[in-house]
Amino acid sequence: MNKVMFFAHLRDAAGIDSITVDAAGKTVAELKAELAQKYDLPKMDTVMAAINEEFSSNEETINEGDVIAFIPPVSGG
Amino acid sequence: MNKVMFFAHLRDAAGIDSITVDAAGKTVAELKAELAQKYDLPKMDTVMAAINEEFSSNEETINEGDVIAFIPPVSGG
Amino acid sequence: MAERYSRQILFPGIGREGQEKIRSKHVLLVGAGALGSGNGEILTRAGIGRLTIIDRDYVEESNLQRQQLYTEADVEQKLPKAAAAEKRLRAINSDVEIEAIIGDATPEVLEGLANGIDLIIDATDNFETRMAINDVSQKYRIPWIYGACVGSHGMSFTILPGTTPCLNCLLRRIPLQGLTCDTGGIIAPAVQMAISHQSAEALKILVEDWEAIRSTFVSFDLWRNEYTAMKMSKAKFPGCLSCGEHPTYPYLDKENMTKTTVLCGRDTVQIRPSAKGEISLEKLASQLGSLGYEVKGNPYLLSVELGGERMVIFKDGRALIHGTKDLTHAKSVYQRIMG
Amino acid sequence: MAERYSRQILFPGIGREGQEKIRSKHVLLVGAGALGSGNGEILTRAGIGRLTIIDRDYVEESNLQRQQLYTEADVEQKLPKAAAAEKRLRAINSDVEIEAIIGDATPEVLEGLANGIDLIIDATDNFETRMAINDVSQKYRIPWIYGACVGSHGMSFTILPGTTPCLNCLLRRIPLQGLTCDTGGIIAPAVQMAISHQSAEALKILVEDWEAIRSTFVSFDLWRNEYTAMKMSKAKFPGCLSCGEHPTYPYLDKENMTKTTVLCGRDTVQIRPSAKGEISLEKLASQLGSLGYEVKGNPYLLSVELGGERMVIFKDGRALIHGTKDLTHAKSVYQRIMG
Repeated sequence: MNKVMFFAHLRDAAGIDSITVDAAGKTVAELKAELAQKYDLPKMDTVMAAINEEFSSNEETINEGDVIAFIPPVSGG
Repeated sequence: MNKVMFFAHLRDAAGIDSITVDAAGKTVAELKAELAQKYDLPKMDTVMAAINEEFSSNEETINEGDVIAFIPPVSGG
Repeated sequence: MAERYSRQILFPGIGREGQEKIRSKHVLLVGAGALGSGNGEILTRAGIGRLTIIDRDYVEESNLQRQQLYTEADVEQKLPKAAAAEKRLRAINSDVEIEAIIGDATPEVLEGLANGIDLIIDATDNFETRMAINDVSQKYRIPWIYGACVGSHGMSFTILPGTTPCLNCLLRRIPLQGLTCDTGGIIAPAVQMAISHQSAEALKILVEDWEAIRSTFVSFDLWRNEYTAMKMSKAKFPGCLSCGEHPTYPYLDKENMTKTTVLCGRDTVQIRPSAKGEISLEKLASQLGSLGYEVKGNPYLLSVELGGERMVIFKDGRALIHGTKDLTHAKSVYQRIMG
Repeated sequence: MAERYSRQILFPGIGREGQEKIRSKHVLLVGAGALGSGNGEILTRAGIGRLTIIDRDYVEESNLQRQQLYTEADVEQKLPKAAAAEKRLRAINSDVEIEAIIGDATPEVLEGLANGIDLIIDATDNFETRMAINDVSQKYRIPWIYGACVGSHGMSFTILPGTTPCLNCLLRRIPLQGLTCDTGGIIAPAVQMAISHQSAEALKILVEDWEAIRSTFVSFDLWRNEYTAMKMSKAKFPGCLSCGEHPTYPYLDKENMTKTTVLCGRDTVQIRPSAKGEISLEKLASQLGSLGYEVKGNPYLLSVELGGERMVIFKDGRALIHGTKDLTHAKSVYQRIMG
């Protein structure tokens, strides 16, 4: 299983801090698409993903036990 | 064995970020006294100690494998 | 000079040599809002040689809650931020050469300013300008420091051309919508936390302490008591059009910029964003509505009252700003809502 | 008011109700140096109802590098910091009731100010005053927020009487020597980072969002890219004389305070610190020497030239400040070096 953490306004949108899913074998992009639909999240294509605190591209494949964090880029300044 | 980390000016005084020692069974106060002498550190009696990221008093006993951090209180403002 | 900077010369990371380096450097600060105020003030107090500040906006009442260079008098006089910033920074340190530019930081303007710049600090409120900064940084080999904040949340990342990944490696395109201070709100401590990270990195770059540069992407939330440092060793994208082997610097290209046009005789400006995609009008309506904006709409468009102006926005991100003929102002209004 | 604070009302942690709470609160800010400037400015911009500031010092040239309320004009006029701070804060927000007290924050003065205070923010430069704040906090049930910084390093901890451990639980005594900005140097980003944490906690306390309060002790180093949050669940000391079952509030007792006496006809003030113990004169001499101070000494005492004054310090921490008859100034000079 995999722990998935949401940051910033993604957390408000999902209504939850973190979830546990079985994402082993999926790519980051696939997991994004799945979660976007399930939680009705705003477009996730420019949301940054970290696997085990390491930045990972959309093409990266998730392994069993990996912890995934989704960090939406922030625009305010 | 135990990893001991120094913070702020203690690190400058010790000349090193962290060391490995065998501190199991010793109290925080005993470890402080030992290190103060070995590294010629300034008075350590008001230096705060954390064992595994948890604040610990001088009387606390260190276990095998514990990670100890010494954080000197800072006065500037 | 020794007395004025004595406390930072005492800090071993700077020292007397570092102070002289700071004195010899020229920083370009893009934006004079919340992040621009704080970064500009720290560099001015630190004794930077020369500081160029560019900003397109005027000081407004709602800025005072977090933009530290401005006072009530600046709001009353409706001073441009760049001019008000210059005035305050001169009172703080008359030794610093400050150049204030009132205008839009377009790619063309940024390229024109690049010569002799040692560091660019990002203090803008939109990703289009950040992507242009990113391309200027790569093309002219100038380090830059990304910073942003919204709510109690913020982030920072230091980009060194030839060494670190760049913003285009991370995002690969301009986000169509990013949360802004006008849509997510903002508290001043989050602003200061982003500034702390940006200005610490700035000092490291100015004194050329390359080993001390932070290699991680920092993200924090002060209300939720979170702080994460994301490792970036796998983030560099070899095919990146900004920093890869065959760069084209796409965000310096006019095709990839937001287009603004005055619609004659209608006191209206049309905005056509560079980012392609579809906006969820329903989500935007409920978000803006819950923020207290007056919103009307149908399946094809939304109409939002924004104080002085009315914005009509379409599904593809195109918008009409009614009530102004000022292209720069209209773009500013648009980007404050859309990011 | 709605427009001015609109961006922070938009933030869900504050909202309209939170804004009204902020407006109804009274904060005591102890110190108007680096941390005092930044915390005072954030609270003033945020629309606090009433702010009382106490500080004993004058604005000096070496303050300008990091103390954001002050300008070159304040240095020229040698304004007391409390007065200069009041002037700037009024220009920032004329709706805030600001009370500036020029003087030493002794336990007696602090107790006299406690009535009606909702929160105390620590912006002092010494542990004697912090321990007095800590006892006032416990005796009068007022939350306070510890903050401190030196070099690129800093820390913060929020103390809620009846809930969290207190500073006396953590230190059990006043440190005889703590690193200060005058001995370790300081960079402005570290100041701002400490302020970010203190002011975020301040807003949480003012809007009474007790669940959001940080329970950890934060410590960071911006040059070394470190950030640690120490858990405090085992830190409360049942026998603590400040917050334990039988409190005596030892740091409100005259016996535990630094004693200052003018030595008649000698233009000299004697300082007798409350902290007991022995100083390593050798270490202090080499530290002050490496900082560029002119130091002479023998096994019994050190003599240090400090610009206007000369300080002679003995092994037990007692000192003579030659060149002044001003008790408050002499204590300030002493604590800036000794912490």
